[in-house]
Amino acid sequence: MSKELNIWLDNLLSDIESVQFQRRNSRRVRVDVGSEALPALLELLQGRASYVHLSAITCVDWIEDGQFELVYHVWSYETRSLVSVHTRIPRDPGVYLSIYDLYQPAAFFERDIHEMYGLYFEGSPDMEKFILTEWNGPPPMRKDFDGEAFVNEHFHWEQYHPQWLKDLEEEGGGITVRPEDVR
Amino acid sequence: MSNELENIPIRQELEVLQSGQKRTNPLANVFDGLVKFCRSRSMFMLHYCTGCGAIELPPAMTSRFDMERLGIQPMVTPRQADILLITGYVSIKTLKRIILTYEQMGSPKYVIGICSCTVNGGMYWQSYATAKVLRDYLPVDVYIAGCMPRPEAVISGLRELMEDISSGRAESWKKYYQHYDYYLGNQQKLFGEDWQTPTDIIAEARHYDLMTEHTLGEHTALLEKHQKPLEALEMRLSVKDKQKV
Amino acid sequence: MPDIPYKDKGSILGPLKTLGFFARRPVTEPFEPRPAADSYRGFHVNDWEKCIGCSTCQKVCDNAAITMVKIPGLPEDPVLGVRNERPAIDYGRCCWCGLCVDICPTGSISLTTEYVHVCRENELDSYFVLPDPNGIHGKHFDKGWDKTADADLVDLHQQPMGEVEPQQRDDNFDEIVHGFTSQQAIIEASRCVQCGMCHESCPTHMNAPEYIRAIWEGNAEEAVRQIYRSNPFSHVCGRVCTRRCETACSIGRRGDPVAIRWLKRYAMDAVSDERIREIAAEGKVDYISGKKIAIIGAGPAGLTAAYDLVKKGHDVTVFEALDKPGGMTRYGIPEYRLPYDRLDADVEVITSLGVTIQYNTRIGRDIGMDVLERDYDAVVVAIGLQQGRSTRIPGSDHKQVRKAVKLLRKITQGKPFKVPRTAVVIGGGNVAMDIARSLARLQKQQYGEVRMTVAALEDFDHFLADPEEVTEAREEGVVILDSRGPKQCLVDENGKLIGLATLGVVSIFDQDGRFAPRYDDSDEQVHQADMVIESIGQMTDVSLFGDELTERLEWNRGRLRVDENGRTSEPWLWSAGDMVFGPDVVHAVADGHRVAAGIEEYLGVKQ
Amino acid sequence: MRPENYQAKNHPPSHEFELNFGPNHPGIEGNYAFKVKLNGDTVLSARADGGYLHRGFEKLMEGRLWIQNIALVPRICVPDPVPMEVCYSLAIEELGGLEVPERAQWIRVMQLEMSRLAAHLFAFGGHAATTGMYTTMFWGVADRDLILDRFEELTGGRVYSIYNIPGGVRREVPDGFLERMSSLLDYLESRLPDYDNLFFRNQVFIKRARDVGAMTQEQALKWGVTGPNLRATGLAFDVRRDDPYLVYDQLDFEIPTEPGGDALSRNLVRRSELKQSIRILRQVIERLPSIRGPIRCPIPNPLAWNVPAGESYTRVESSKGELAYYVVSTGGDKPYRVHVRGPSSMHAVQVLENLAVGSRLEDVAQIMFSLDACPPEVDR
Repeated sequence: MSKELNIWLDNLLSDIESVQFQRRNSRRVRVDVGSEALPALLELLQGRASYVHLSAITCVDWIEDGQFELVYHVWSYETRSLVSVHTRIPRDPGVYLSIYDLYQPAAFFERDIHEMYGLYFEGSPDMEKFILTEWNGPPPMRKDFDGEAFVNEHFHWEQYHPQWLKDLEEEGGGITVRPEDVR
Repeated sequence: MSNELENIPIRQELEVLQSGQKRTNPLANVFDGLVKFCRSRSMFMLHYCTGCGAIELPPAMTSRFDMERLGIQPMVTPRQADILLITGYVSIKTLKRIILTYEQMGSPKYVIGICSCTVNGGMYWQSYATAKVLRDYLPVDVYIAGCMPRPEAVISGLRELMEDISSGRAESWKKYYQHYDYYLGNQQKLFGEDWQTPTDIIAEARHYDLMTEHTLGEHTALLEKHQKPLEALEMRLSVKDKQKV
Repeated sequence: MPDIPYKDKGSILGPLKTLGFFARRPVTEPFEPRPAADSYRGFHVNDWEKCIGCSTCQKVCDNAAITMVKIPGLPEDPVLGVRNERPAIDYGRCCWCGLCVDICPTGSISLTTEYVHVCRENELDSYFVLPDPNGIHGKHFDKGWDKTADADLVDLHQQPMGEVEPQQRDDNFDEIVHGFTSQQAIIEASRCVQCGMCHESCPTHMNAPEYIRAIWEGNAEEAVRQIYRSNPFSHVCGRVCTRRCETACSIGRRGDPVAIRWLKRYAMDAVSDERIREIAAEGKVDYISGKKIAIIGAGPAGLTAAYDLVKKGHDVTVFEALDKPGGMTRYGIPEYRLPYDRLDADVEVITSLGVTIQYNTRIGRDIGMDVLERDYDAVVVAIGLQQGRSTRIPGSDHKQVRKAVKLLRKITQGKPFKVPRTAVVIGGGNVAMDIARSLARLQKQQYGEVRMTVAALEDFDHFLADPEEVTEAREEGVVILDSRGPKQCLVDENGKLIGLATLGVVSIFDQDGRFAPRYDDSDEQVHQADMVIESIGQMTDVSLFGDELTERLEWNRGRLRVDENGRTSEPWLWSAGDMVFGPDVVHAVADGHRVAAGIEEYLGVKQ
Repeated sequence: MRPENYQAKNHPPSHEFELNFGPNHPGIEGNYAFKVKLNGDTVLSARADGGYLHRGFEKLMEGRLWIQNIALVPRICVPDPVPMEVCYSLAIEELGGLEVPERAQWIRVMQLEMSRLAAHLFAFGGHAATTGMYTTMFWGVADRDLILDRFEELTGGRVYSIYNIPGGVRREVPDGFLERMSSLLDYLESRLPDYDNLFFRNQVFIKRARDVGAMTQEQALKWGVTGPNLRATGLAFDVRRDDPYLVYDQLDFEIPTEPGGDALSRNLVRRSELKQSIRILRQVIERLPSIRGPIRCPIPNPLAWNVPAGESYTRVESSKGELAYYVVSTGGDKPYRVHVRGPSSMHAVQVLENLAVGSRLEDVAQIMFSLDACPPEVDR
């Protein structure tokens, strides 16, 4: 049964314009779609093709392209296959449409992406901070936020000076390469 | 910065206190010893899982390794707890709660730092979200190495603490009052200048007669400056009326 | 299907069944920590005998927990690839993942079954530990997570290097080694752990970790740039280098070292000659200093010095007695190991920067040293070792007893000579292999069969020639005998050379380590030959200096005395290369750099 | 004390109030918090507050080598770390086109099921504790510890095994391990009736947990519920069977379901899964000796490993539900992006907020434990 459905889905997807479609294997399909067509495609997948489970929404920051890539992973319990719908939106201003009315779990993922990437979803029920409620810096998952620089600025490290090290330093030895230097 | 702290001399009289001040009444000495013994054998551990090391506490508490043999048992409120176990990394958000909790615990109180993360950042040394060196923010009595330490190691650490308590060496809680300015300074650096807690540590330090020249300083002055009517540390969330979908 | 029909009312007394547990043995463990499992990941120990301080553990540590600490008193030897550094571990960072154990090239570091460490706040320094064989508390605990073949993350095997089959190569001088494909090069480059031992052991301190990294990243041009930072003879070194780097390579401790030489060759071959010239010219100053420098000898040392000096804006002229550049790399190394067009490419890079080479100009004959002294600000003598040493055994003055270097030069120049039907080479170094294999090829071409014997003083365990050379020579039909000392060249009554008599070697060095071979007179063999080739070392022909200058210069055991910059006792005269250090291309290159730096400094002062 | 600071606020009399619940609260699993609005003791609405365990894993992983992250990933979910390692390794294997040897796949299945057993024992132990039945917790934790002993023997670590690496597993199974594992399974199986008597068929528990935090199958699908919680609403879905990975398609096991959708059903599903995990482990123990071969395919030097560019989405069934990794490589030596889709991120936020509405305050803890939400995995 699932094979027939797969063929049906392949035909369906190849017919739609502005959709690039790539079947990885019998359970994985990658679809690239323009940002304007994505909600309609998801609606189609959910309503017509039984992809009712939103597994995840992933955001990837392609800073060199000035774009955010959003990946919607939807799963069908019937055909037992997973469609990953990829779309790209400009990094600035970073606003996109929520799919909460199609998939309720989207609320969490969109909220997460909002606080980690600063990407705003219009129509999402809840854009309040969740994890980073006490964080005042920029959205940390953006590639232009340098976590290590932040750490070096705000924290210091334990300065060990055990006896054996003092002895070695007296003999002319001592620390040569600190771990932070090799990274 | 932690080196800074080591350079500050501990007040002379306190050293006398720590080394067991001679009391005139011989019964008092016996009584002091008894108190120390009892303290070391009835440690209530605050039930707060701050990090991943907490996963080894249930085995340590339950039948297999059975901490209750040592008189250690979990306690749910800070007011009645003696030991605060920092089980691993502390995110900045948790650190605030830890400090609140610590300040609410009644003296004498003991802090145990478990895992690598409490010492020098551990696995998460690159992370923007975790505090790295715990002893900048709180005085620590005993550290237990491991990532995470096995229940046996945890119990060894607790036994070490018991020994310290009965011999009168575990005095870190006094350090907090004596060097409050230092700890507060580090806390302010991390949480912002307007950081304050509901507990008035300076008044408590006066109460315990633990004021030193390091209790007050520029950071406590900053605290006074920013003082505002007390409110509980707020969860910055709004509760909406939501209908069951 | 539900296992428990929970709608059934279980007995209200069901939980009471657990009262039976009163009679059971308690599960509680005693207070004393239990012994951990056999492969437990506890605190570290490190075998200091095995550890070489390569700091690979530091690189793989994801928590930045490992600090390298220098320990005076431990052996340190760049040639062997040993540093006196050992890893120290910060248990405030460590997560006991054991990656340091799995990647350790030597297998020195391992984890034990010890897992309890408790300390107070003022003892926190005890979290910073220098693991030694005794463990963190000096108590014995069994080893836990240790290196096993399964867990080893180091790839111990080199990428196989393709070679022409013996049958196809034994009658011609085509290059034998194919070189890596780009795929192979990337895999081979990825074996490197970037410890930098090669950099330290290399005479000219090539930036091998950097160019290997660049090759791994697929950026051959960057690799060439890194190579040219320290070696303008990279086509040559990529083929015939003595590769001290591979001896020192930390991966070579337990397996094959990274094929650094072949990687260099790959990078040089992967970039076009024009592009290499552009890369080499980077960093050349855009002014003319007005200083004139003469260099005698267009070998690696002289040309390297010329390369450095011309990049500094000096006017450099190289005088070469023969008609082609390269010195010993051309006339000493057979073409099957180093094709002449690759050597020409290297030299072209240098000449394209503005170095003039005057060929067929023998100093001392065509131009006198006094002229150079007068006309140039500085003079470098880099004439190498062009004369073969003689064994001086009886009969060695026969005309069919030849010197290997001369014969090799003849073969390169294409001068005709009678190829012997049967020949014996005295010596066991790479030059001996070169001449034996070259002659073997000529024999095969002319007579269809190889009748070559090599009689070496050393035994196979201490052989001087590279093992690959020996293997390949054997594949080509050369017979190699070890522990044979030459006794006498045999000449028949007609004055014709008929062979060489050798004796078995008892020992080569005396008790003081001096060269004094002792032979077993009872073990004599006679090798039939119509030519005997002596290949036991080379020396310099210093006649070019002339009597007066030779008198003025200071000498040390027949070699020129030079200071640490390569300057002789004459302030304007420098000396570099094989004539100072003995035969080795990469040493010559290093020496060229050193002399160039010395001259640069001298010219600055002079100004 | 600063008495001048305390000012009584005048509020209009009301039965409605807001209550901070956690993070330092014994009824909370881990370090997690709620803000609940109550009328009397009935929850009007609840709001989850996470981030107390936030470490920024996804950011950290972008800054570390591919292989270094294997030490990092198990920390994402502390009670059930093995699926994290396996899922991450599977993602890299898919990207790098690595063929995992069959023996390694079987060893991985063995670990996954051991981890599931341990996590389930821990989960219903915790649930029992919230309803006051501490003996069950003591038993559950002590029996889990026996599994940890086997983990220690196999992998060298009790909780964080760090045993799976891209390409296979790190060590060969020790001698005699399978026999010891087998006797452990016998023991665990003999313990199941004890657990039934004490807990699952205990009328106190049944009465306490029935209809608490109930959801229908439609709701569960709508809210994105997965794992045992979804199976407790009657839908037999399991990634192991329906999107098979490793050698699960060669194994014979059932997918237990329960119709109720409440806290009781969720625990009963876990109880039945214990039996299925034991069944799978027995099959592995039987098959593993006959499967010979390497335990890891050759991988490049980890310090210089450029995983080919591409992206992969791999899913495994953890004890909490559907766990997925989305890994993007740009062909460098570090991941460009790793997204961890933890099952608890659904359960502990949206589902819990929804289920808490209308329940009583004392049941909130029970609901949370019955969903087996794992806060470190929500916070990452």
